[in-house]
Amino acid sequence: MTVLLDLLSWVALLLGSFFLIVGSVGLLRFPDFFTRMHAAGVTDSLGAGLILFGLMFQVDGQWIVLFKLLSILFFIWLTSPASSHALAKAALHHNQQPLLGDEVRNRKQAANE
Amino acid sequence: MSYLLQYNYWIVMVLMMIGFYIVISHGNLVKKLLGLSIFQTSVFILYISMGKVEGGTAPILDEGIVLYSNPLPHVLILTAIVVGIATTALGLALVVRISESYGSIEEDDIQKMDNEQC
Amino acid sequence: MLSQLPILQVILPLMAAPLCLIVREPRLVWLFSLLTSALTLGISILLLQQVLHEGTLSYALGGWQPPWGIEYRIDPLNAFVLLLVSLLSFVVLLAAHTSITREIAPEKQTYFYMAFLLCMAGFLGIVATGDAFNVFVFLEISALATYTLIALGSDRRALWASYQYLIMGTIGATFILIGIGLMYMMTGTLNMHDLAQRLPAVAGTRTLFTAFAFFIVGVCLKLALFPLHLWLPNAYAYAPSIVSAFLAATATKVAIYLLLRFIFTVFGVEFSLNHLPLQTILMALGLAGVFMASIVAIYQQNMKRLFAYSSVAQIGYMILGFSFGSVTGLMATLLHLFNHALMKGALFLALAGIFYRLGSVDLDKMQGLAKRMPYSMAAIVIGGISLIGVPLTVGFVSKWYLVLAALESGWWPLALLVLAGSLLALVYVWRFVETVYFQPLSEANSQVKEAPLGILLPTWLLVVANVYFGIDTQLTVGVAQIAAHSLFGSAS
Amino acid sequence: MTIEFLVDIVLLGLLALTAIAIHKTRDLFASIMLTGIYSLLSALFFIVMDAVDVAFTEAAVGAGISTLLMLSCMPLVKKQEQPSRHHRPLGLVVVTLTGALLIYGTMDMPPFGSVDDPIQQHVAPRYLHQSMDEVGLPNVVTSVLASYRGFDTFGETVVILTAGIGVLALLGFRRSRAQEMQHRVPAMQQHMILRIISKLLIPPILIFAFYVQFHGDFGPGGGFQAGAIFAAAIILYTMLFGLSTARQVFRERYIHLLAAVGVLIYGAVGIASMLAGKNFLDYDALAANPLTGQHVGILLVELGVGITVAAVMIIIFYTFSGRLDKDDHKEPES
Repeated sequence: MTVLLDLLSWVALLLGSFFLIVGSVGLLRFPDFFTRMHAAGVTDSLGAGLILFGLMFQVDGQWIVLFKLLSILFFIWLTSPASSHALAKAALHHNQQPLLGDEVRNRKQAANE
Repeated sequence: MSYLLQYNYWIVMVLMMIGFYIVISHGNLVKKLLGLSIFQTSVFILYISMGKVEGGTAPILDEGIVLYSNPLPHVLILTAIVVGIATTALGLALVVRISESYGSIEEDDIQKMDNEQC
Repeated sequence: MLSQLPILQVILPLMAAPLCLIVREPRLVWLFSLLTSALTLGISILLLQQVLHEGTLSYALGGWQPPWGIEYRIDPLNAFVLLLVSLLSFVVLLAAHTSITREIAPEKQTYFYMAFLLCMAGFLGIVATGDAFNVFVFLEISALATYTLIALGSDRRALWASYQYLIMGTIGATFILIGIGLMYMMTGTLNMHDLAQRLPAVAGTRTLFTAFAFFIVGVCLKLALFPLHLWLPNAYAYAPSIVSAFLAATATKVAIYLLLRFIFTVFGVEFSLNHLPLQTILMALGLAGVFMASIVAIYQQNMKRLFAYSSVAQIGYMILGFSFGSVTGLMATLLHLFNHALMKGALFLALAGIFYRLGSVDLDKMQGLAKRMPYSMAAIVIGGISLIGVPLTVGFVSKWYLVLAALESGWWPLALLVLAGSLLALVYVWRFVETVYFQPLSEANSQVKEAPLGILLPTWLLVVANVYFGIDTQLTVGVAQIAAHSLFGSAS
Repeated sequence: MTIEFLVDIVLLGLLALTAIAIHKTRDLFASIMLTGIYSLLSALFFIVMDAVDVAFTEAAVGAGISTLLMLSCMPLVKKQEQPSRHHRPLGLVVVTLTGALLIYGTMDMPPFGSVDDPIQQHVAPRYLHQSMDEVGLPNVVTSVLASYRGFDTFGETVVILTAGIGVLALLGFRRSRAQEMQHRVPAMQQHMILRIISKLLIPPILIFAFYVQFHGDFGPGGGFQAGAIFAAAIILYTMLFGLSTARQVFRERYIHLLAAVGVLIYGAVGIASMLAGKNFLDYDALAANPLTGQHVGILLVELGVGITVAAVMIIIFYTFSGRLDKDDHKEPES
């Protein structure tokens, strides 16, 4: 039983870390503001979420710790989408338009040349 | 060779000096305050590093723990953090007033305006 | 009750400040602050007596014995400086109401008095405490209050001066924090007395040298020792007049005290002055300060600025005094500490009176003003004479001991330089006398009245003190001697 | 080579990178955010160094409130930093000299993390070994903060009050009645999602503030952190519903009074112990049993700290955003 829990915990932790790294790479590599925001969102909700989830298997009977982890998860899932939302609104407000289809390619070419 | 073990302190010194350099080299008043806050935070790191005991835990007494880190630097730095934010707040208030009455927050501009006034 | 005096001295103004926020009405707040500072003055007189009779007092805050708790440790030196600070604060506050109604908007006056009380409490706290970190905390209380006080000046340059002081002051405080941290690291204690006993064991280490250097540089920034004085002239020139008087009379004195306390008591004369080249450095900087600042002062138009530069020069004398490393030299420093506070207090208060009537303290607006404001002008002249160091004024007493100390140590060229410095003071005072007494009264000033009594009386109180302590030197010299001996005593 | 060592190096490296980035960026907004990140990173470092209380404070005060204050004054100044017109070689010289002195100073420092260091041998052991009998709290940091060195903390509370007074004296102004009555529609009114989320968050934040306030004796926490968190909730409310609404709910006059009351509570505890014949802030005098006295004393002074910190933070935020709201406050400059 403990082995299974440990295994699950590790899988979740590793997956979470993977998403954190993917999110950070995306934040650096994506072409425009909105796609970057999408990448940043992944780190918060999936990355941090999975890591917290993984940690929950390690509580080992200390229910207060589980409660704390759950509340952290709850607050992250509440605040992180809200802040993404606020960011997107602010960007739109300042006339940031998403890059679409050809524009991305054009910009890449321009950058390469 | 034992000097190498002080790596922790060395990096802290470098951090302090970066903060200090920001304060004296930048002309922007807000940036100077940011530099001050970096400088002070780095000094906090120095203090806290001092209190660390290898293998110790946080100084909250509990059964079965024998080694604790030194609580005194922690207390001092708690105090100092609050001093830091108090200074920052007052500094910002000054910057806002300066910006209103000089129309600039650049040291060079303000110095020039003052020289003209004299 | 008597045993509680050391702490009452500090917490009285500290607790009075938040109470002001509840009182609110500026006039009442003024009376309340005045009462507080009068009580503080009374306590400091009692404390001095107590110390002179019974020797060093130690007060354990929270009932925790030092070095585990914070200790207030009052010896003759503290008691002397405490008296100085509370006396000058009281006199300056006497004049505050009249001057402030003219210079600060009514809704800000309450804040002014609060900041004033906090600043005073900060100074008293720095002087009274026997704990190195507690010094830092009270240093910050006084510093934040000082920035506020300076920024209340009516000119926009006051804001800029205050900001510059904030940056310099915070750098200084952070240096002090680094110094204290390193000292703590080497000894494990923060109590000054305990530090003094434990430092000799690590005296040769490079870390302690660094700690010493940071602490001294930090204090010198606060002290405005030449060449770290750049923040001071603007701060004094554009602050409200009453604040200039208060700061000129107390702020730098407290910083000098701190320097003395750490050099003599904590690090010890042996370490500070004999092992390190500090003596030579301080002597050189002190002298450079005297001459450079005096020369710059001669060219100033704004009288507050002029006397601010003169303050930098006088700080030079104080530094010079104790850098001889002898009891006489230290006495000269302590005497000058007190005497300079009296002089600068009188001068800046007189200027506050002039500002009240003219709305400016520019020299070229004061032509022939002696005919209209004879008492204010006479006050400045006597203060100036004292600054030069003419016999029968306090200035003479401190210069006398300074020259004596120089001769005693065999540095007779220095004695001549001190006299030459006085000549420079003569030049800038003469410029003022010439403008005010020997030039015809200008049109614009023909209707000016004498400064209001509310300012004139405190001014003359200090002027009389200037002459009185110049003639009857028993009290000041006596206490300074005891304090100097106690510093050397604690070192050996 | 422990794992701690690795975490140490990575954190310190990140701190250095952040500091350099702050130096390089010309955009003030970005610099402020980077400073917030710097604070947060140092909070992490403090946790590695076992300083949980400090980490908590740094995160709440340094990274939270301080960044917030800087951002709230951003609209009042220019956002872009001008490139400096002349280099300052003198600055570089000064910094190099200072840095060299510091590095020189590390040569004789006691080894990092060793139990034999002077600071682990003198003074501190008493706190660790006897505070349980003398003060009776598990959290040694709280014992030292509020009891052994309680006077420092009193000074600290006064520093905060001083800053509040300073900001008020510089930026405070009297508002006319008409403005008070006029109900403005705050900008946030349009943001439905933000409003709902924040409404959900404010009550837990307040409860958490109280938890931190009263649990400080047993775990990390205490007056400073609780005050900052409490203020954060009120500030969030202010941002949502606009300054004028917030001012009607939490009247400025009362908040000013609270700032004073906090300091007065702290001082009154000290004076009470003086009246009972002991020294200032000697909590033993507050009850028949010294330990009970210590408990009561610490509870009260932490409360005082919390009240003052929260009140001053709110005052400062009100004052900054009050500047932002209206244009008719220009000071007469001569």
